[in-house]
Amino acid sequence: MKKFLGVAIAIAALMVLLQGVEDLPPWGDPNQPASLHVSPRYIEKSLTETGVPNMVTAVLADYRGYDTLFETAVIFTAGVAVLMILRRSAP
Amino acid sequence: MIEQFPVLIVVTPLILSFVVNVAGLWNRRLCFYIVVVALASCVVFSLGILKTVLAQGEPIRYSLGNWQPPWGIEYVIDHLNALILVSVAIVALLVAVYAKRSLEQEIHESKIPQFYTLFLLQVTGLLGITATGDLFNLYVLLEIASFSAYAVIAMGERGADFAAFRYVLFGTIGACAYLLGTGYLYILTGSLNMVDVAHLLPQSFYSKALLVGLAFFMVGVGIKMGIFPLHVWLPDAYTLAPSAVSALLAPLFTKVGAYVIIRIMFTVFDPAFSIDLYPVTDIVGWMAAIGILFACIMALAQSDLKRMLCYLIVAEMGYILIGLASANRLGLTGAILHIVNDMFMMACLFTVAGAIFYQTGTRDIYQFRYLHRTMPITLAVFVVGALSVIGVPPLCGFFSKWYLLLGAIEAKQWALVVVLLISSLIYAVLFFRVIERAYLEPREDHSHASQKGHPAPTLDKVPLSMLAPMVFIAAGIILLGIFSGKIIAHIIEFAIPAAL
Amino acid sequence: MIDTFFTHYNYWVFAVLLMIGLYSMMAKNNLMKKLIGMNIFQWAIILYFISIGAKRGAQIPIVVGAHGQGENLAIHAAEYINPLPHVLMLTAIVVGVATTGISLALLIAIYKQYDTIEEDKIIEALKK
Amino acid sequence: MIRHQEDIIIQTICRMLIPFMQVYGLYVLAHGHGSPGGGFQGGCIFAASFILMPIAYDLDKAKRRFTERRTILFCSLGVFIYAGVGWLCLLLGGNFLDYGKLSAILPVGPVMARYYGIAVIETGVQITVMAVMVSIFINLITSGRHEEEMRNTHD
Repeated sequence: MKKFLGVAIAIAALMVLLQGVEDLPPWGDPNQPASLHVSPRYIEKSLTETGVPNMVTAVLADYRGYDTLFETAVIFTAGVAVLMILRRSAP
Repeated sequence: MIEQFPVLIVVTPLILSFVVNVAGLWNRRLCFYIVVVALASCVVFSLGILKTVLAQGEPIRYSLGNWQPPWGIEYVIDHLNALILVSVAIVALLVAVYAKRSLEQEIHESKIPQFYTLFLLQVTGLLGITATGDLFNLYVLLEIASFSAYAVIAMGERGADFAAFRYVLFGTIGACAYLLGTGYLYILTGSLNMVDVAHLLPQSFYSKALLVGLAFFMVGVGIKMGIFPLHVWLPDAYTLAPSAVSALLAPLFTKVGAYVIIRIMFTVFDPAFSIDLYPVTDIVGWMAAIGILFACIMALAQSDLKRMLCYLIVAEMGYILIGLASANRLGLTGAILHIVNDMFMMACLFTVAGAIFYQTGTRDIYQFRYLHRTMPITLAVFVVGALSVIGVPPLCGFFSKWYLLLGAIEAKQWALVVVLLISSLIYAVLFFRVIERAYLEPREDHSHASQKGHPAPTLDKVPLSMLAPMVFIAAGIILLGIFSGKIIAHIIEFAIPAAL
Repeated sequence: MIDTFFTHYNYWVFAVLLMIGLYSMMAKNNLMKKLIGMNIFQWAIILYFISIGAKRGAQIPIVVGAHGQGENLAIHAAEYINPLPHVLMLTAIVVGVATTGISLALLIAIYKQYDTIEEDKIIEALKK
Repeated sequence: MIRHQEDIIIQTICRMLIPFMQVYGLYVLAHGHGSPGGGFQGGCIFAASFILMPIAYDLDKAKRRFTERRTILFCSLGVFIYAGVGWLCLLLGGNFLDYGKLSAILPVGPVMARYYGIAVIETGVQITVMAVMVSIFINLITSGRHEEEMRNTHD
């Protein structure tokens, strides 16, 4: 029963997902909106604006550095959480 | 300095959470005071933000790292954010003060520093979700809030770790669905900034992919906030959690989720898309109606006070959705007012449930006899909260329900009107069941009263550090009720999108 | 739907993976298998994002031989793939790792308490 | 769970490997600016070197180098460096995390200040990732009872 329900929900969700596929740009299309709106500035300017040749690092740590701060905080949260869940005796 | 408040309100609890973690190595008692300092400064910052927004009349925009908005991350704080920031900060501060004594009873002493670390991270996450104007940043903050919730819920009584594991599974589906929605918006517009996306989105209004994206957003946030068919994790997790945790999570997390839904439906997606183009609001309305009735009936079946309140949360989320579903100014006013009111009402009820558990060790409604003798003030607070949730006029719950009702009537959605009225009736039954047990003594007991030695009337036995926050929350409920006209006229009026 | 398969197959792969994950989270009885399903679910989304970043005929987003200088280097956006999805997914991977860590810890706590990680047996034990 | 076992081959190889892994971790961190790498990747490699120690030797030996106190301290320290740089930018009059403002205290221009700002925060990320990974690993393999575990190995 549980298995049947699982298959049914999964297939229904798959159908919903595939409905939207046609409207998405083809794979590797250089002219998709995702590659035209924000990212050109990252590619063209990051070297002159931050001096970092690796654009991923430049975007990660500078343009979107605030995300990375919280990402590190997520790691920190996970560490504290595991400590809290598993430790029984006093540290 | 005041122009830095939008970031300080999020970063101060974050930085102090690291300090708490380290300070706990040397002195555990210090942790509590650091937490109070952090949250008190959050309250100050949030009031400053609200004042600036009110004075300036338009959103504060703060670009982090000084990068211009579509490229960098931006905080956008308008009237809606500012209102929610203030209420989150105030409730978090009061709950933190309340938590001290209740934690000493429920959590092993050695874990208290870690608990406070996670507490601050939780508040960081919630405040950040509210302040941010970037879709992906919201995801990261949502995960911080969720992770700390998983860990602190697992600290509860027997079965809490299993409930927390189920919450992890559901929460991950929710966060991933949200991320997928973000991905769909990104692939269609190429931007992650909410304002920018809203600007670019009308080009692709007729694409099916956008609809799929909206569906994922709704499912994702719906799981996190516990909307009816997706609420299955909620009652277990919040019931079994330590009472300080449920007093923090139950009022805040779900309401912040409701805020996110409002943001997505009316800021990111144009109201034209959510209302006219597709029947999004109709679907939401039906979900809300079924959810409220279901949750009310489930709540009636519970004898555990906290579990009953957990089902009430599901019903309250339904109320907020009713406001969205009626999709007019009145309904949305009601929804936003209800988010704020509900934070205080739920904080009130859950703190009382925790205090009763602290004092008597039970949450069973049938064992609440004589409670008015040992904890009269606690019960008075409970009555204020209960009457407000039912919707008795001078208290805040009445006003938001009133607006929701007016909105539903204006939208001519009679089913929602009926549901609103019926559920208020069920609420009355629910709470009078509890109040009756706590206040009225069984008649036959009167003769044996002195022999049985049942407790003589005293001033409240609950410690002052728990009592004071509860009284403040109750006062907040009354004040919100008295000043609701002003809040609507000065803040909420401007928080509603102009297109409605 | 089928005619776009060959240009859009990355979305198909991601959708199928996503549903495999969702199915095992819903239907499996063993909590560890649910956890694996959860991981598949997360990685499917990461795959989706990474596939957004791809550009035909472009190279990885690192300017070679320009360490610390190169203001006079002409860089065209079409020559490099989109770095933003990679950045987002670096964050999402870290979040995924953290989720896995927390859920493994919970799983160990559950196992210590009930001596099993079969869902039905745990629910049975909780009812007692 | 991890029993003390003498295996000369594994121990010798690990003893030779660990320093190289740590140097490699630092290399990945330092070259994050010009090649694939950065704080997370470097931190994970660094953590792997510490995780190798309880696998090859025993937990006791690893714990002596990485006590719980130290782990908690390092966890907080890494994120604190990151957030502290953000604060420093605030104090220097910029927005939060506006590394360009660091040029006031660094002997370089705003662009290169961003370059060095990124290097500093990546170091912070590396410290946190390393400490958390080691801490999660140790807690998971012992189900959070490392004191008892260590006592057993002493017996």
